Amino acid sequence: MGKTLTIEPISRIEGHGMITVTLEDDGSVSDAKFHVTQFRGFEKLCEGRPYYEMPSITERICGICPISHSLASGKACDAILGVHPPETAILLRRLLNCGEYIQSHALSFFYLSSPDLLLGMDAEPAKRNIVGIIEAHPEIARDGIRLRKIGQQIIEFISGKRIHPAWVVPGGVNAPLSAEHRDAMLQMIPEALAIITRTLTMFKKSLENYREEIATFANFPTLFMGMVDADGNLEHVYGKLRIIDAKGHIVVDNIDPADYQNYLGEAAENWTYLKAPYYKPLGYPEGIYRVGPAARLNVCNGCGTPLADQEWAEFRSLERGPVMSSFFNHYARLIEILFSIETMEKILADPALLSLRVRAIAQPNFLEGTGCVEAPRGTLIHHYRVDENGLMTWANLIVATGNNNLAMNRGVLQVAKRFISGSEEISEGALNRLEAVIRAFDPCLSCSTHALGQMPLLIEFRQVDGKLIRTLQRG
Amino acid sequence: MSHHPKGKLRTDLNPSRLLTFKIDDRDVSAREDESILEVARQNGIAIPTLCHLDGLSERGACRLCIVEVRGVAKLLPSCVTFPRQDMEVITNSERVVNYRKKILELLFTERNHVCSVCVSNGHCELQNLSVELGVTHVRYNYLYPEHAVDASHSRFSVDHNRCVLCLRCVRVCDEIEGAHTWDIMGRGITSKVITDLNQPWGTAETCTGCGKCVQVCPTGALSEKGKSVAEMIKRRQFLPYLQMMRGRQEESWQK
Amino acid sequence: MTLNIEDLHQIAKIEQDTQQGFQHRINVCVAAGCLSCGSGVVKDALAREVGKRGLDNWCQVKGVGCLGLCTAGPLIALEVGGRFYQGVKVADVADIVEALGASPVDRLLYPDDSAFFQRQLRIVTENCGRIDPERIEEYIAESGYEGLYLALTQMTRQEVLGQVTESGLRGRGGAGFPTGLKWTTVAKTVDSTKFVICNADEGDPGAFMDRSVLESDPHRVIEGMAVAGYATGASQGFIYVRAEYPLAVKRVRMALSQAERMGILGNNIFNTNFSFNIKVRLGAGAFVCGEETALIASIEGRMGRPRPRPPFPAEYGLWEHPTLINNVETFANIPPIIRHGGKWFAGIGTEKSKGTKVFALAGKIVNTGLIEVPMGMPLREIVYEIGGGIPEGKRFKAVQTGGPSGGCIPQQFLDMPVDYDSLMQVGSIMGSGGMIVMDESSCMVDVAKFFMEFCMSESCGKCAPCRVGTRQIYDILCKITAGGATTEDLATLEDLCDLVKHTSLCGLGQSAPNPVLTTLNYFRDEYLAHIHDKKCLAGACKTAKEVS
Amino acid sequence: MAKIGLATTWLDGCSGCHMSFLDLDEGLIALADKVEIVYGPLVDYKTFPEHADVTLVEGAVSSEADKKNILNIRARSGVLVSFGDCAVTANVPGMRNRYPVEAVLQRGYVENAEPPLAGSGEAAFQVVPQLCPHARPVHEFVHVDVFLPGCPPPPEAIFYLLQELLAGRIPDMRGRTRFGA
Amino acid sequence: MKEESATPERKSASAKQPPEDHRLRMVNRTMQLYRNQSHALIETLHAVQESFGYLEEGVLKHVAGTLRVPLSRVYAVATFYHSFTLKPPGEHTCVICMGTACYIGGSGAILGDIKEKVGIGSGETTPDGKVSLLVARCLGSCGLAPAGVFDGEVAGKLSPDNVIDKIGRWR
Repeated sequence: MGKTLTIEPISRIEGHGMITVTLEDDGSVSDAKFHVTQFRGFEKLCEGRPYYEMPSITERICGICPISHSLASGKACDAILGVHPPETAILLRRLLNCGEYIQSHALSFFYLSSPDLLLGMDAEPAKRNIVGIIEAHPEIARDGIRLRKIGQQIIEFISGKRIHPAWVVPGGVNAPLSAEHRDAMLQMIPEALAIITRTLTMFKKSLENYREEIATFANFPTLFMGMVDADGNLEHVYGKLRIIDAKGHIVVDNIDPADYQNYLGEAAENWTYLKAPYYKPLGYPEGIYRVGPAARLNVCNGCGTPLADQEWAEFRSLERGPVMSSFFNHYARLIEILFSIETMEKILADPALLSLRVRAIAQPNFLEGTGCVEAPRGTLIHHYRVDENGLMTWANLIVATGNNNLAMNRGVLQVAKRFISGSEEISEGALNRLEAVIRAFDPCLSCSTHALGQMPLLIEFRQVDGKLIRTLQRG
Repeated sequence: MSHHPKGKLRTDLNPSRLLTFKIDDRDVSAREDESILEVARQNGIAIPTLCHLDGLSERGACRLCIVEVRGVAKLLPSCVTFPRQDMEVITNSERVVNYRKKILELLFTERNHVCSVCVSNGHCELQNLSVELGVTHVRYNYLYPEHAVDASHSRFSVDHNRCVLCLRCVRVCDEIEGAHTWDIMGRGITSKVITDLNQPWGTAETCTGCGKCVQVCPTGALSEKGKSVAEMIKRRQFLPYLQMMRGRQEESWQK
Repeated sequence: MTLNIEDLHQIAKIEQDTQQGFQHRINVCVAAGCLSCGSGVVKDALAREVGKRGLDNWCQVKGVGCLGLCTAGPLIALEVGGRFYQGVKVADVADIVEALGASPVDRLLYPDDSAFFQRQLRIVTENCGRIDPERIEEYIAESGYEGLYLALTQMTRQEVLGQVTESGLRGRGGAGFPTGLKWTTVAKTVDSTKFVICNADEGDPGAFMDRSVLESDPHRVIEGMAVAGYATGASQGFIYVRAEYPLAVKRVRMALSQAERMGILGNNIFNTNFSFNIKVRLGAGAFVCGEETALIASIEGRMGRPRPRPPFPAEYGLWEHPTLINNVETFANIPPIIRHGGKWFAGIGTEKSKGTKVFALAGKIVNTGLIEVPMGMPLREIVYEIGGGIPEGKRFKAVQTGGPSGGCIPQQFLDMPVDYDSLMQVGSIMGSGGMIVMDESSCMVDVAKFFMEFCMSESCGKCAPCRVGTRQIYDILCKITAGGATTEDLATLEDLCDLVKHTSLCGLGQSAPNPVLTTLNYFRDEYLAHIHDKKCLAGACKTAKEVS
Repeated sequence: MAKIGLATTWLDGCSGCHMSFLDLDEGLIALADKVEIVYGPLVDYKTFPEHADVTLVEGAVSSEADKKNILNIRARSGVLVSFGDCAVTANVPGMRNRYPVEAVLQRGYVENAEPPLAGSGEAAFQVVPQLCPHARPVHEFVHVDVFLPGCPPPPEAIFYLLQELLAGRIPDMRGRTRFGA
Repeated sequence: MKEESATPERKSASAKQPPEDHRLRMVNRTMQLYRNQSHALIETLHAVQESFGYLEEGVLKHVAGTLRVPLSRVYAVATFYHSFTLKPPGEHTCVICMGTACYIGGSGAILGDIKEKVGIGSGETTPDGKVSLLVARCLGSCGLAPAGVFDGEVAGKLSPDNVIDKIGRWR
């Protein structure tokens, strides 16, 4: 008689999810699913709103990567206007994005995942959190807090507000940068570089300890997608999309994000509010692909900044082809922080940065527009249609985490099969690993469902017909 | 067209007569035809208002400017109440302050105000009043009515979700611009401001496109198109100026 | 043509003689209530029957205004012998004519000793059901327009004001403001143009006094207005009447043109230098237009939105001129006051509420209809004697007076005298005269909800507390009746009622919470039953619990 | 001095308020001495404790699960704080209230999906919680002790709130934050 | 809280109703009676409603122009008062009184039944255009509660059954 095991909520992720594992009579795993349990309906609720509110409305999809949403949205609005923002606006948008990458990746690594990495997957749950890190590794905790703060401060210097700043606008940005703020940012760079260098060294040293996880955290062949610049280097804001296969061969390159619908489909299932995008030519669900930090490092030819390029080379030497295990997202995240600090340094040196011309004014010239950026968690696409008056008639959002939905589900199954078997006694560590694989993707469920939420964890054993046999509660 | 009682036919008010009375225990003096609100403001005493705007006729409708007058059971709207000799006015008793808060909260429930994504965020009179009055939440249930944005005008848009029915737009259009493009349809909770025959603003033949309505609107209901969130800062310096200049022109025509 | 008193008397004499010429007079009620039961057909059939039998000179059949007992329609009064026939059908006509002068048709007979008629005192409705409202001569035959003649020819304006003041008459439209004081205020204003408005926009759902008076005796109102015009110095009057009362509109228009033709309205009335004209303005379905300033706005062709007072219309009214506004019943009281003197009127009623009051008695009561009683009559007498008590052996629960602005009066106040101040004391108001009786099957929360729905949709929307507050109160009442409310909701409800009452711009909003407040006061257990037990004690509401 | 037990939770919100809490930055380290986080997205407890001295609730009440949760949380919390605009006003999640749930799901899972969801609307979803017709503020469901509006509330306001609560006072948040801050 | 949208056949009206339209004659006469003064607006709208059965948009423009009242003001007045309707009525009209006496007498249940069995609420017309339902605040026929008006004829002592029956005979 089959049973189902439920883990809910998945904690230390940005969002609200649940895992169910279906067990055969002998206790072996037959299926595992990652459910996203809330939904907010941004694609509908923006209907009837003026397009120029969209950057601020969609910012509210996520409190962690609001900048990515406002950038994607701003770019979609640029397309509706049919304008190129002034050079300075583009510099500023990219600079803002650097701030976000630093804070968001710092959050993911230090606040959410470092408890697993530093205290161990099997550590006591009560300690397995940032407070536990503050107590056990105060210097690392402090580094994490500092680094995230630097990211948030950069955002604040540029846009005036750390979270939901309403600063990206159609045609550019809403205010220029002051010299004073630029200098303040310049001053933060050395500290940021020092922290990330320390952390990279520490992390690389500890890789040894995670053999099991590396082997099972979604370690399987898939396609990878990410944005690259004209030279094929890593790019987060202004670039084109590239898809490679599990061998590392380029499947498609130079995809104009506006054409995304030719390549990506989104499937809906009735057991989750998170849709499952797939690579269209391969169909559903065979068109499984991954996005995010590791995927980006997999698809690009290099980073294009000196320190990050060194780290990139080291990262890519982990495997012959693309790095397969999603566990390495943690690693890639640190490299991207380094890349962002270097990029920021470059932009801050640009004399055009302080120009007052930061906004192209226009009326809508097109009734449709698509904007795409790399959010910290992966490719983010905003696609809008407006009516003659500029009111939204339709929107489609493909969020970073959604892209990884199929891979996360397969990853959960992989971990379940490896760590759960036979007996009904399921170890704490096994349960935590089920969540940790999800954590490795750093899913932003507020983005993906455009929602968040939490429920107590229940492990439910159910017959195949759904009848509840037994409930275990953990906490 | 609002029939303002301060009109010339008000026979019981004598503009030349000066009187003294008390506002919040302070002795003040005023002309008989100055409203309590005007006198209070001249004396640096703030009374919250929403439908009142210097340069437009009074409606006495938002009820936020209510004050107590010693010896009078009813609360009186200070914008349309005139002082009498030795009157004692209290503008900030707990009673009136509580009522003001509740009225403001009712206004928040009436339409769909989402401050965070509003063009007027940070520059909104409704929002400012909530700060001024210490409203940190709305105790009544939100009504969530269905309202749309009309963006058919080439330069402006009206978002009925943010309208508080102060009718400043109606008044400025009628009294200052003289077009009377705006009015209010329906009644009660279903009231809504309209242009011409409740048609898309862009098709309203009477609209001169002057934009005065946009500038006097206290919230983000009326805004300039293309202004993003928090960017709509209203400019109203023209209003007292125009009111004065229109008066002057009238004189010169009569010559 | 200008009339003098001799002419008036002459007209009256001729009319009286004609009437006396008939041995029998059959008065058929042709007010809206009976008409809708088919009294028009009955009247025609009677006339035909009389004609067929060649009795035209012996028996008169005429349509008259409201006899009051609307439940019993179509109602017929035989003036000789004072009998009433109820529920008359065309088939009964032959029997009725046959029985004239003989013993009555027992099966149709309404017990004429019924307290319904005995206990009433008719001043305003003295002619209702007696005269043909479509003939001015009949009004004149009942001393009609004599008061106006007296006022114009033998009294100064001051004397007229004095008589009205002395009568102690208070406005019958709702708040009971002293009429003499209102008239005097308008009279004192210095303006060459003043107006008199008759508010006949009876919007209270459950009241039809004004309709009845206008349908049954329109000239009385015209006379009252003309007297008011003289006393206040106005030369133009308006009757603002509901478009929903087509019969009343028709009869008022007819009466106006008759009066104009006779020179009772127009220039130099009764050869004096007083001129007065009256125009009819149709309301268009807005309860709020009962409010003076809204009514004025409506006559000016605008939306009926009230404005803050002061200034009051008495100083600053229609087209910015001083304006006197009284309702139908108030004006209808004027002619007898002028004829008999203010002192006479002041002798009727109680110390602070003089005269009589017309009520529209309806709801769960045996005799529904229109009644007029002296002020101060105990409520019990009205309900149980005039009204005949509660039908079907059910238990009395409450009386609602004052419509949406009034309140529900419970059992314990049944012996209370009905006058302005007593009603006010128990939380209700006199209002225009709606009196709805409720029995045990009425849920008081549901009744409160009914009135709140009314106020919500009749709110003009100008001031925020009334516009939004009434909707919020209504929503909570719905939640309560549906069995989904909590005690916190009840607290919010009371809080909102207080807010709307004290901060609304006009009387509509200020009094809108009254039905809720009085029911909360006297029938709190019913609210609590809905909230705690999810149960409607009266069995009227479908709470969630009962539905499932 | 015993630490106070702080729980944080999110319903229908974007996590921005939690991020603003993290924006206390180094303040967090100081706070760790006085506050124990007994529940929340940053820690690994899976069930809400029997008692939390202070609970910060982010987000609007939007699904049947949210409703169930908030009642449970209220029962087990000392001071319940409505944390941010979504909790206080329903904010952006409330913008969906203009449309029927059916239409909202239709857009997401039928119009914008390929293959679309079989069946239609809400009924088609089996494992996930049902959506309420409206996303509504927390205090429309349970009693709330302190309101902390803002989108998100500024870290200074959060800091002040915690300081006051630590001092045993119910904070007066007037003037420290506002709707849409 | 559905908004009353501008009627779709916006342009057709004025073209379709040349001033010599016989239905306009009464409207014009009413306005002349008041010497085209603006305060005749409500009276004129009554006349329009009587001649046309509803307030036709083209006619509203004509009235606005003649009385020199702003268009928006005309629309405001037309929608403020319950007596006016901007939609053509159905072939037959059923008015149910919701005065207090009628409500106490059960007119609420009658409305509920009509909604359930005929599918129309107050102010609505059946899709076949046969029947319009209106609600009156008080017909003043409280003695006959619950009362209604069926194509101009007042009927008293209504019950859900006999109302549904009456409406059924129209369809």
